[in-house]
Amino acid sequence: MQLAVFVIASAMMLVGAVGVIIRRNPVHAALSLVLTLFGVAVHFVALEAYFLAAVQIIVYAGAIVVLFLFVIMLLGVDKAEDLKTEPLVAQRWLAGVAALGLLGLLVVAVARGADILATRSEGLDTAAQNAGGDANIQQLARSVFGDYVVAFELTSVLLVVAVVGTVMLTRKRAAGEA
Amino acid sequence: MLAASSSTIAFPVLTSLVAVPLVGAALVIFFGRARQEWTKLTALLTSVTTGAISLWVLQAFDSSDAGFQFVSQHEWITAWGISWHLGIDGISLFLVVLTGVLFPLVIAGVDPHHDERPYLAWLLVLEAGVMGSFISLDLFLFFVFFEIVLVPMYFLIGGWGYDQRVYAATKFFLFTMTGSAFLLVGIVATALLSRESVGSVTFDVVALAENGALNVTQGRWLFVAFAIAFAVKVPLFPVHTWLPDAHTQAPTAGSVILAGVLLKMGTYGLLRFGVYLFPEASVWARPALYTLAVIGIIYGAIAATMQTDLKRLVAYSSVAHLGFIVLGTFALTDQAVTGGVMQMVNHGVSTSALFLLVGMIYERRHTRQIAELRGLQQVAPVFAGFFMIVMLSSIGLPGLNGFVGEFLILIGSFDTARWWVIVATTGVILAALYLLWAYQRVFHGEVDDANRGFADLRLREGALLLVFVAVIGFTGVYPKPMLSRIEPSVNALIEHVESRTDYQQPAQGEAGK
Amino acid sequence: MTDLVWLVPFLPLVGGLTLMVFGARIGEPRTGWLATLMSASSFVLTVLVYFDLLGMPAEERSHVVSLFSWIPVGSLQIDFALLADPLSITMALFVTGIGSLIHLYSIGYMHGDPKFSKFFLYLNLFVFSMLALVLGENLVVTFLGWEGVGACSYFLISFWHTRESAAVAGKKAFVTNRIGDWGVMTAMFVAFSVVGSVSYKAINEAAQEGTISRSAVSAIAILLFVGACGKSAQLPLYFWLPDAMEGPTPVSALIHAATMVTAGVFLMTRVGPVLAESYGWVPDTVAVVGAATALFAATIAVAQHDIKRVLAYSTVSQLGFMFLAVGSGAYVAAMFHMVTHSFFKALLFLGSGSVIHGLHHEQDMRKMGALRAAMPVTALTFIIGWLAIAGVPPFAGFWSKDEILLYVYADNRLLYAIGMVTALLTAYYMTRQVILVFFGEARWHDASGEHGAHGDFRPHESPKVMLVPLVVLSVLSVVGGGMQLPFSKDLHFLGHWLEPVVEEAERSIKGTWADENKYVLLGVAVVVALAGIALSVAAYAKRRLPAVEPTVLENAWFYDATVARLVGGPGAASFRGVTTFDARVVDGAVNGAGAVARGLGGVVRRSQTGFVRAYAVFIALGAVVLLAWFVWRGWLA
Amino acid sequence: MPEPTTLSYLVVAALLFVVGAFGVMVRRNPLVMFMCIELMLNAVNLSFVALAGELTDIDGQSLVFFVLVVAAAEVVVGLGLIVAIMRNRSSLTADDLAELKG
Repeated sequence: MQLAVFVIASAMMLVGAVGVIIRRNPVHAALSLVLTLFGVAVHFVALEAYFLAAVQIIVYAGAIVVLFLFVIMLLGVDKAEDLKTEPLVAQRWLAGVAALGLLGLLVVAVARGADILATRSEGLDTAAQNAGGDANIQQLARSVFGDYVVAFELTSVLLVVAVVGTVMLTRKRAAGEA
Repeated sequence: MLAASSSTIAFPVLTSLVAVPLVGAALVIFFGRARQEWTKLTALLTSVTTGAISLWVLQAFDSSDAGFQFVSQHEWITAWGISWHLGIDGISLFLVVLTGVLFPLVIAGVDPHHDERPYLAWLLVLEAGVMGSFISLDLFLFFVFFEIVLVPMYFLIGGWGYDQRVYAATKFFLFTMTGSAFLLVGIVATALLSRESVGSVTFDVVALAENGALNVTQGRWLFVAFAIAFAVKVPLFPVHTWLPDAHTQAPTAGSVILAGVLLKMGTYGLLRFGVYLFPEASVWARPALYTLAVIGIIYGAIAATMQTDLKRLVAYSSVAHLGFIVLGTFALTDQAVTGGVMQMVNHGVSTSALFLLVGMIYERRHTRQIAELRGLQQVAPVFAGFFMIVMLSSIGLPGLNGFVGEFLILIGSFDTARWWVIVATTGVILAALYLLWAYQRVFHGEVDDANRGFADLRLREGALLLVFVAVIGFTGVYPKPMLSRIEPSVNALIEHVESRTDYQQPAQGEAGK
Repeated sequence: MTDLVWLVPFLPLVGGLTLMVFGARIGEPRTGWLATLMSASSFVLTVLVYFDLLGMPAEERSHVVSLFSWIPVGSLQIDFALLADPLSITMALFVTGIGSLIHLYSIGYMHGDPKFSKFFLYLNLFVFSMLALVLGENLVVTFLGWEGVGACSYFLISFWHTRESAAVAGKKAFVTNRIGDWGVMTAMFVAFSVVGSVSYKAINEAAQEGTISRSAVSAIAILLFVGACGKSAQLPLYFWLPDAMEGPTPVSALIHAATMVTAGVFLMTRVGPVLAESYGWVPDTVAVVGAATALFAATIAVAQHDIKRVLAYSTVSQLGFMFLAVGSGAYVAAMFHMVTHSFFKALLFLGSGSVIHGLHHEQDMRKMGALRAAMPVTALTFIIGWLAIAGVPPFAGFWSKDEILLYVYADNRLLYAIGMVTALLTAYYMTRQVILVFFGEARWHDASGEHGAHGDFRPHESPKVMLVPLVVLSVLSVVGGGMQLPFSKDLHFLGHWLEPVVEEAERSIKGTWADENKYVLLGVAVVVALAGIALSVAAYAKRRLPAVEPTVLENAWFYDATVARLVGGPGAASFRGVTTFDARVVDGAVNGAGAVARGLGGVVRRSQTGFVRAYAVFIALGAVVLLAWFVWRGWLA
Repeated sequence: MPEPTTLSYLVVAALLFVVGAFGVMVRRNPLVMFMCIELMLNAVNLSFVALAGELTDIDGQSLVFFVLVVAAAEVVVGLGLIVAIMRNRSSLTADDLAELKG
């Protein structure tokens, strides 16, 4: 059962990801992104990170992607991008090398790390065993509002700055003001 | 954080020496915009205040005390043993006074051609930096001030200089920064390597010098790092080439400050940090430094002789004069080191005055080329008279200040650096050659049409120069008050070296009396 | 009274400083009178001190007046101290005396010069410096005066600085003197190093007591002699003095004949014990250099046309005589000759100045002649000076020159012969000068065309203010020999007076052939002098002999020209080489480093395409490399 | 049926990350590039969560929370920039913005 969920979620996720990079129309790319985000959310549920799964859906799929779509509509840049040509010399070639190298090395690193992981813990669902359903949210709350409260408060500042900054950036300037 | 600790007197005199000009700079920048007409007055008042404080220090200085006086020490970065530690002794006293007096004179006597406000602010920041460098007793603090000085100087040269100002400013900055890199490494390494012997990590100069026990190899490497930084600043051959460019391109005030006090940060650093922190290495490195110093003396003088630009000529003469100071510093005898310290001040006074005079020539004629000037003595006899007095001081005529320092350096160094001294003394001949030759070409001869309109000294210029000439005359005739304040500290320093190495100051005339 | 000896140099200093500040306001001629007054008061004071010292027992005639501690550092304690003893007071007497006369003379000579008051400022400062030089208790105070007179000499030589030649001559004098100063400074260093003091007393005592090594003593002596060569214009550093004649004539008289140039002789006398205790080659060197200079300069004087240059070379030659005496150990004779020489040479210079003044600044003797009638007083006094320098008894120069030659004979016959030849030449060229200027036919009518601007051109006698000094000096030139007559020991007034300071050389020659036959030598000297005069008369007055004036002598053996060529050629080239080296190699390395950095930057900057995606690829590749490194390291572990 | 292990989650995350990185490198539309960055962030989030479970340490999940917030802020600013730039230009690809060319 878990394997099935894993395989389906991974497939959603990767298909969406590939969709993002190969769809020429940005609207389509954004919709593919939603697919990926859902896949990731499913993985989160499987990993018993219920709160993050919810946030993933609400914030990412709900807010961020909508924002993307808004901007696309607002600017009218939904023209298809020509993916056949590549103006930068050797860009794709190098990108491929980098991507494949990255992938190979990451997989090797993960594989080598497997033994270490095995020695450190018995299984995947230990957290769930200890606490059960709601426990995840409680633990997360204790961590975020306890250990990391300063960082948490700083994120609020960050968000405010981001919002104010964006408003300043995008507002229409009055004539003569530069 | 800044808890008052071992401050010996209630009013933080030395801190105020740094703080007052900084406050002045802030006032000039922030309030000068609204009140243009007060800008200069503000700058002048703050620099005069600083000067007055420095003179008060001079008056209150206890000449019988060889140690640091007016010490002010506050914790700053406790984890690294960095403190706000200021103090003054006979070695730094007159440099502080020189700085305190020179700045108001320059601010009062020389006007910039444009943008008065930032110009004055930079000058005041410069004053704070220079003051801080001379009174810091914490390596870290010293480094901060030492570096701060670069910034205003860079902008003064680059912003108010002459045709090639950007090239000169960049060259000055890069040269000094390169030296500073060595200095920073040296400072950090000194603090860390002395951790064992001192007990904790500290940047305190006194603690490091008195308790630090570096082994021979460490001491020598670190000394070399310090020496490179200061050699650039002095400047010693072969890292001197920034000086002629910087001097020539800087505005008059910049040249005056550069020659008057900035170069002394190098020689002062060699003495305060080089010799004091690394006695063994200083004794070890003496032959090399003597050689560089003597090369500087002869080489600078020869190069000065062939210059066609008056400012460059004076700049090269600085290379020669500072060679004498370095020679004296490392000769490590009472007379030589005292003479070296005194010569720092003397050179500051007479070379500043020379730059002022050359600046005045430029103001009138818009050229510094010797070939374009002629017969000025005929049309401006008073100007020529002042130039002559200052020049003779620079040549080292007995009875004027230059002689006392030079003579003490040479006579004191004779026992420890005999052959170098014999060669260095020929520099005295060359000094007469290049200065008199320049004087002859500029002031003598029949005046031509281009120079006929050369105006004689104005009242303000005369008053300014009179201060310099008075100092030149007084210290030349009666240097004792100065010497008696410098000597105890120098003596203590040499004893410090003697107690830590097998070097012993030679006793004169043992065969005699 | 001796305690007030500090007033002696102080008064002229005050005069000088007053003139420096208020000179322009006081104006001509009061500045001249003020300066003269200062110098004269100083002379009076010196006379008082002289009598004070005279009243003391001989061995107590040495009085140190310490004014203040000048340069005290550790073991080096230099006081600003003056020493009043027979030697210094002798010097001070004739410095202030002749100085005052020349001040007086200058009031007339400089009349109308726009820089009148400045002239007296320099003159007063000069007298101060010269007094500091002779009265100094230690080498450093002397050095103060030594450099001070050098500087004043520089100011005064280039007094008419709009003339290029005057400016060059002044600089040349100062720089050449500085070469000598190198010696004096180094001597001070050695003295401090081995004696621990720079006072004359300590150095002389250390030398006499043998507490310092003989090589050190010799080093001090020879180094001081280097200084003396510079200041007293001896070979090889003599060449500045003839050029120094560019200065106004009173300056030539005061500085370049009577006082400053004798400073070297004074210094060697002052440290006589040091010279005596050095290795034998040191005094020998002094004597040989002196003799060589005497002869060398005398030959040149024979062919000069400029009235002042003749006297200048003559001064060099006479100074050579003094060094010859010092080198032979005859300090008293040297001092004696110094004093008499200052009388008659000042007289001759002032006389020539009077002639130049009368001829509206004509200095070429070929354009003079028969001035005896137009300027009777000048002519008469000049003739007295001529007789004195030529060595005709009983004029002053005869006695002093004879005294020197006596000791030289005892010391070395070859040097005596050189001295005799010089004496012959001296008589010859001085007679030539007197004939060319005052006798024969008047050649100055030809010159009147060149002086059209002056209007009616007639040689005229100088004003009284100029003639009084001439008369006083000519009297001194006549009777000056009286201070040291060879006939009896009782007549050695100068010798006795200097006795406490300078040992009379009498003892060293006692019983030699020279001592016993000194009247024979005296006779020889008279014959030689008369022979010189006769030769000159035959050549220039009677025209029986051809006038020998070869070009090589006229050009001073091309010595000056050679030096000038060396300095201007290889010297300047090497200086230029160093400067080029500085600009190309040292600074070139710096700029080269900058250029290399810039070049590298030019290469590297191409990677900065500005395309975000390209940067992304760089980042990714960097990540690959980093990751590879981690993985590889993990493999090793 | 075998259970999916942490290892498999990490491999999938690596795949997602590489796809995102490749996208940033080859796509020219800045909006799509932003999306690709989101893909990479998601890949990292996934591995954080997986490892949090493996190591029974809730901090892994806390970090994801912060990453989410920062990602949101970044998108806001990034999109704001794009809007500001697009005002003056009709069309835009990342290659048109080469002002930093050395």
